[in-house]
Amino acid sequence: MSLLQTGIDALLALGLVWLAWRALACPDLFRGIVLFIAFGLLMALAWVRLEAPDVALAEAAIGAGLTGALLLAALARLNRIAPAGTRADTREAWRNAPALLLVLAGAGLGLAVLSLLPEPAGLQAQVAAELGRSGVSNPVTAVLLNFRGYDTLLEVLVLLLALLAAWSLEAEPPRREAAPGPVLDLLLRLLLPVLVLAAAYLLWAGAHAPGGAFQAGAVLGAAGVLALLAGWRLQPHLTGLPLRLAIVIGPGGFLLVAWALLLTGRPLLEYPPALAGALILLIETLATLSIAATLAVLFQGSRPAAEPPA
Amino acid sequence: MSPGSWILLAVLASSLLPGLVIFAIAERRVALRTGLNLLGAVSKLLLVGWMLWGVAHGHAFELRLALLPGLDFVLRAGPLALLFVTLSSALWLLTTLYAIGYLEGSPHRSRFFGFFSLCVTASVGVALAGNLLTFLLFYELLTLSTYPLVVHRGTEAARRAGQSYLAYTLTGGALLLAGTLWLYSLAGTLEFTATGFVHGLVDDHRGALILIFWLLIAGVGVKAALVPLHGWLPQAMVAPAPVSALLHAVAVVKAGAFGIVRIVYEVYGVELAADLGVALPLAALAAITILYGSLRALYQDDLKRRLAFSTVSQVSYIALGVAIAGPIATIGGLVHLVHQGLMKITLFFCAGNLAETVHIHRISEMDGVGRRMPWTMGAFTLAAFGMIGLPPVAGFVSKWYLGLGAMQAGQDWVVLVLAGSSLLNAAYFLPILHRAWFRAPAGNGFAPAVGGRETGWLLLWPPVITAAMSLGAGLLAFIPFSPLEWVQFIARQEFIGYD
Amino acid sequence: MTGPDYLAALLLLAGALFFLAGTLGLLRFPDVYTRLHALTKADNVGLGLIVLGLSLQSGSWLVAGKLILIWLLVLLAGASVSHLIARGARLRGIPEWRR
Amino acid sequence: MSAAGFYALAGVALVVLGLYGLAVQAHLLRKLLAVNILGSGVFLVLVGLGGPADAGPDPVPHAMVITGIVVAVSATALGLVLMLKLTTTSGRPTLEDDAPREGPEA
Amino acid sequence: MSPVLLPDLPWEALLILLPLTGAAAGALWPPAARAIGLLTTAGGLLLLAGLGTAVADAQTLRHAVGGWGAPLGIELRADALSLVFLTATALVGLGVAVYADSYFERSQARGFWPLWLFLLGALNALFLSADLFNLYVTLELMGLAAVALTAFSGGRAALSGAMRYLLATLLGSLVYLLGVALLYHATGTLDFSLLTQRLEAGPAARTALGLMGAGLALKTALFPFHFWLPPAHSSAPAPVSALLSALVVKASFYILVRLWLELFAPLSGLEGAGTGEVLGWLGMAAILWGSWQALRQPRVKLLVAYSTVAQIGYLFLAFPLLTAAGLPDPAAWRAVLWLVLAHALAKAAMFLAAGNLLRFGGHDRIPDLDCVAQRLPLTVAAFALAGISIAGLPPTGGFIGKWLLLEAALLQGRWDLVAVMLLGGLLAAGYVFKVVGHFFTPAAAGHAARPVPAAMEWTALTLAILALLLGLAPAWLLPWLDLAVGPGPAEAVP
Repeated sequence: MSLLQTGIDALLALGLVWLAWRALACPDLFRGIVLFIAFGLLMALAWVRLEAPDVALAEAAIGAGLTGALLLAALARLNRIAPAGTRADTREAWRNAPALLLVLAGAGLGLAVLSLLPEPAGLQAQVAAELGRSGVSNPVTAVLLNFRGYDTLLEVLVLLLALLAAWSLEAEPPRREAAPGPVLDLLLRLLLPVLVLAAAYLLWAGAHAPGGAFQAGAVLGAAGVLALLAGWRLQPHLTGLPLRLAIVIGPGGFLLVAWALLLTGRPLLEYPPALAGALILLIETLATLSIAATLAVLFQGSRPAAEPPA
Repeated sequence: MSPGSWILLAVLASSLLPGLVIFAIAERRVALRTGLNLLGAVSKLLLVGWMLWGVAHGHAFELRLALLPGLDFVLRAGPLALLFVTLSSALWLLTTLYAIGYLEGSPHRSRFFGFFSLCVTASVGVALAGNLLTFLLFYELLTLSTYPLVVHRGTEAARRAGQSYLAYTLTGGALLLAGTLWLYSLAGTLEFTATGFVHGLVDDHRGALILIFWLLIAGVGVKAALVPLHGWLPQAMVAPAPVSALLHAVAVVKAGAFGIVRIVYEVYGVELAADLGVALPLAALAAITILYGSLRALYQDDLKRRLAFSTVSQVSYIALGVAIAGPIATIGGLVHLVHQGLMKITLFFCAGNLAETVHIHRISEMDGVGRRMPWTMGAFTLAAFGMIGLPPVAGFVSKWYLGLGAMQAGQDWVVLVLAGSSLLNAAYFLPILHRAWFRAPAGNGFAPAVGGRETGWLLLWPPVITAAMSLGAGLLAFIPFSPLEWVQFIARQEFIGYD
Repeated sequence: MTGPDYLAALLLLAGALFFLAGTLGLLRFPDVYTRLHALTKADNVGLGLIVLGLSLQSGSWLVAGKLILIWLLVLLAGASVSHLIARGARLRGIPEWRR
Repeated sequence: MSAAGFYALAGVALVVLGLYGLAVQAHLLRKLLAVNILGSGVFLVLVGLGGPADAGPDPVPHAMVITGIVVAVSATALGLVLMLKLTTTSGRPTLEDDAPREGPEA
Repeated sequence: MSPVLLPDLPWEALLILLPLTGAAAGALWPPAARAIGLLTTAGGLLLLAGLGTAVADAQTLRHAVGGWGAPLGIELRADALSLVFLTATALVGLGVAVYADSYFERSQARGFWPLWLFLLGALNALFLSADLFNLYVTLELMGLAAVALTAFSGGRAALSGAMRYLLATLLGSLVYLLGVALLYHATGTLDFSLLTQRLEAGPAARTALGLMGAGLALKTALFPFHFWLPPAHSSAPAPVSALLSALVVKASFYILVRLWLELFAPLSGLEGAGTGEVLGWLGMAAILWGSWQALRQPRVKLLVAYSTVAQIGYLFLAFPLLTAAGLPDPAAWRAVLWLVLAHALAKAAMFLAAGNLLRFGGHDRIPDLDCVAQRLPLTVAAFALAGISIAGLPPTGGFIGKWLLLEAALLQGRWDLVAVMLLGGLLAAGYVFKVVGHFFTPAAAGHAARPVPAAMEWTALTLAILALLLGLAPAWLLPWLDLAVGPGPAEAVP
């Protein structure tokens, strides 16, 4: 490793810590969020440097992009609800007490980390050995959708759960914002096909290259967010069952696959080797749809209007 | 499980099941509730009679169910257990009759009678318990099932009395639990045996055994109202009269006293208790309680409070007899378990009648009440004579044996305590009798009798019967199955060689 | 290094220079409108030069095409976003800077 | 020290920062930011510790981090909704002190 | 067990899939949510029976998800220990589900059922997982579902409690995950059994133990990490409070027990005893502090919530108890599992009863409980019975658990633990009867009483009676617990 690369890594690592510190400490909340988004993008770079391009994509799209959008949207709503509440100078009473303790704990943690660095153990060999039977050639996708597909099943359920939880709270009645003008609309019309194409590409590429359902879903979700920003809304007849179907179909489809495999007498989520690739693609496609729909609806912050009357 | 052991469950069930059913009965279905109550009480008495007969003829009834590894749930009907069981069952029947009359038309009777039955179940369980764990189970159950009766009236005073009752008894229960567990961790068994089961430990764990003894005694001493653990008893007087009767004569206080008997005789054994040097302090504590209770009773104007302090004093006769650790004193103590029960329940029934019929709660209001309620006050007088220890009422028999036993054991000071206590008893009972019989009623007199009777049949008969029983127990002390005879039967088993 | 390599290096350096200038402008210019002005220079020209340099280095028409596509997308997005920011600033009544 | 080591240690620093922010900041949005930074730190440790081994990067932590990122965004979304609703009812985007809750419910 | 009666099904997988599928279906088609919710909850009990018979046969069932097996894949594991927790979940879950069916209004109920099924599925998945990272995902699924349910009623206190809870639970999970990261890189596996073989004492193992222990203790609300519990548990809707107190805090405790019994305590050279001692002290502090606070509370639900803080303390008293060989004392752990079951049933009953009181009188201020003894006799009975079990008085499950734990502590001469347990029992009796006493007294002002559906009273009472019956059946149930904590894992290490 060259000195230059070491320098970049060190700078990046320091930059991450500095940005995080600024994001937490700067007095203006809006600036804090923007810094946090920048932090997320830097994280994505760090993932690239750590040879984790899949994570980098996910971080950029979800960690920085959508989380940032969610935070900004929330801040905007907060401004409406409690204009005075966006001041960030409020602090807990015991502001300085834990600092020393935390630094000590951090030092201990650092030492433990250093003790592991020389010879960390991992599962590279096992993944490589079984990759051929997994149905995909991107090892991360193989782990996510096959070797540890059960985690992923629970994870898409977590996303669904978050949405249901948000819906059960009904934070505020939806309100129509001023249309942001024709430029955004035009941009959206130009960009939407590109985004859909990009999502489809990420989804497809996930089998053999960096990408996959989460990244694709996030990109598609971002398209939804843009559309919402441009003032587009779902047709009322689509906000009921069709929307719920779009949201549930990812986890639901995954669950159905699990049931079907269980009914054929296999263990939970054991794909027949011949079908593994196809099943993974099916699950990922459905998951992409649901992830996108869920993220976009979460961004909107409230249940789309025209629920079927109770 | 031997076939005869089912009877033990049946004895428990005869009050438990009616109790549970009564909870579910609508308030207005008086006949059904009364029927169930009486059916349970009578069948319990019959079952107990059967067991008495069997035990007298050398049968042993035992029931053993696995509860914890190495520890069983054990019910065993020996002579000692049956002494208490018989007392409880007989007095339960009478108290039930009395309560039916006393609470006529008052609210929440289903709740009351349900807990009443549970309470008796628990005290019968306390009596029949074959090991310390089973004893502990029923002992705590007794606490819990009595609580709703103490707070039954639902007034703020009742609530406070209930809190105080629980604070005392549950703390006692915790101490009992600690002692029991400690003993179990040392001995590996908790089975009651005629001469105690801890002999083997005395060499290695002498200090621990002494500590455990006091833990256990403190645990049961709370219910037995040993000074200074007696504070709850006078407060609990806010409860209705049948509950007081239950607390003082049928169940709670008796369970505590009975616990002392069990611990001294069947956990430690009298010899070991004397050897450990714990018997004498216990006797002294009992003596102090006797005198203290009597002294406090002197200064109470509230009739029920005076009776309550009298109980504090009288129950310690049992502990005293047990702690003196001689066979004759034991007879005196044990027989007082029955005699005190009969006499004290009479007194409480009478106090209840006064309160219920002519609304008298204070001794200073009792002037001339003997003329208005001759039968009630007659019963009261008889029981009070018994308490003082005048022959031929039952109390005399107890005191006689206690004094005799103390002298036999070389503890002459006890006689002084007995004499002093009797004087004090006289000092707080005779003025009541004087007021009732020899003073003229104040003011407008009492509420007139209805229908020519001084009060309802159900209120009148129970005290009269128990008064008659107190007299009978004294007069006929030497016929078979009299309390004294039965206690001597017990003593023959506890003290090898006594006859 | 061959001729195209030198050219690519030159283009990349020039691009970096634009980025540097744009960043300086972002930090030093007095108001939102002028800052936007500086930023778009960096985004559009700077990125264009870098994309050109990289395309020369890529040695494949496909990759070069992808790179140029990225540039076009950034142009589109950058222009729209700059417009939106400026519009938002106007709607909020933020005044232009005057000396 | 390898490059991965930098990131692992940076991860530790982020964890400490996140904890500090969570403890010290009262504004709920800040607390959520702190949780996210804490999470990023944990993820960095998770991958950074693996380091660039000879056998290539270990994909299992990568998959775990992707899962973690999705969980984090879900939790953040829920947290934001909760914060907004809480602010609507109480008027302040902070948690109240414990003191008023001890008294009887108003 | 006879294969004729029960076919050899993948019970573990079904126990997880059924509620989660129900949740998704309920979200898709809200009008059917109620039926789906009740049916799947009840179905869980049947599946559990199947799993129970299978575990009785094989002791430990392993299910390699995806067919890969550890270390590459995730494994599910069902043994007696998981069965204890699953049983508590199924019983309490069913009771609460029936209760909730009457508790929530129709429009609300549609939102409730999917969230509840998520929680149920997450709990089942958690108790069956043998993979450290998978446990993290289940923890998050459970935590978010629990937070959502806490905030469900939408009141100010509930929202504030839920927010605090969310932050605490996220922090706990992330700290736990950090420990997982260390363990993974120290051993190259996430599977419990493989970790048992591979983990060696060292700074990484020690730090991981500290991190995971701290994270899970936070989620379990062990003193002094309990700050989030009373506001959340007291402000949530009654059925949710019951779930949170009875089950959710037990889930993180379950992971802690697994880690302790199988990974860390047997690891020689880790000074496991020191950690155990610390946890024991915190447990004692929790008992005293929680009970004392409960005694001071003016409202029933707050009181019951603080009681949970105290009762959690009991569960930690087994950590310092070690055998002569320095291994965890099976007798103590058996007692703790017993307490877990007893507390789950009793605490659920208490919260449900408190919910009835709240609905009946419109408030739950203790001094103003207006003569409820005669108006809500079943609720009062449920509260009292459950309270007796919580206070560890006979003849209840709580008593047996306390007896077993006291016995274990006494045999090791731990008088400090004994004293705290006895004192805690008295304080518990104090706060229980503080409430019960007011059931009998009339309040100063009359209240407009609102009827309480019979199902709500009966479910509370049924759970309380189950807690009581637990006290009568120890001989029957103890062998199961012995299987769960017995010599097994600790001595399996060479």
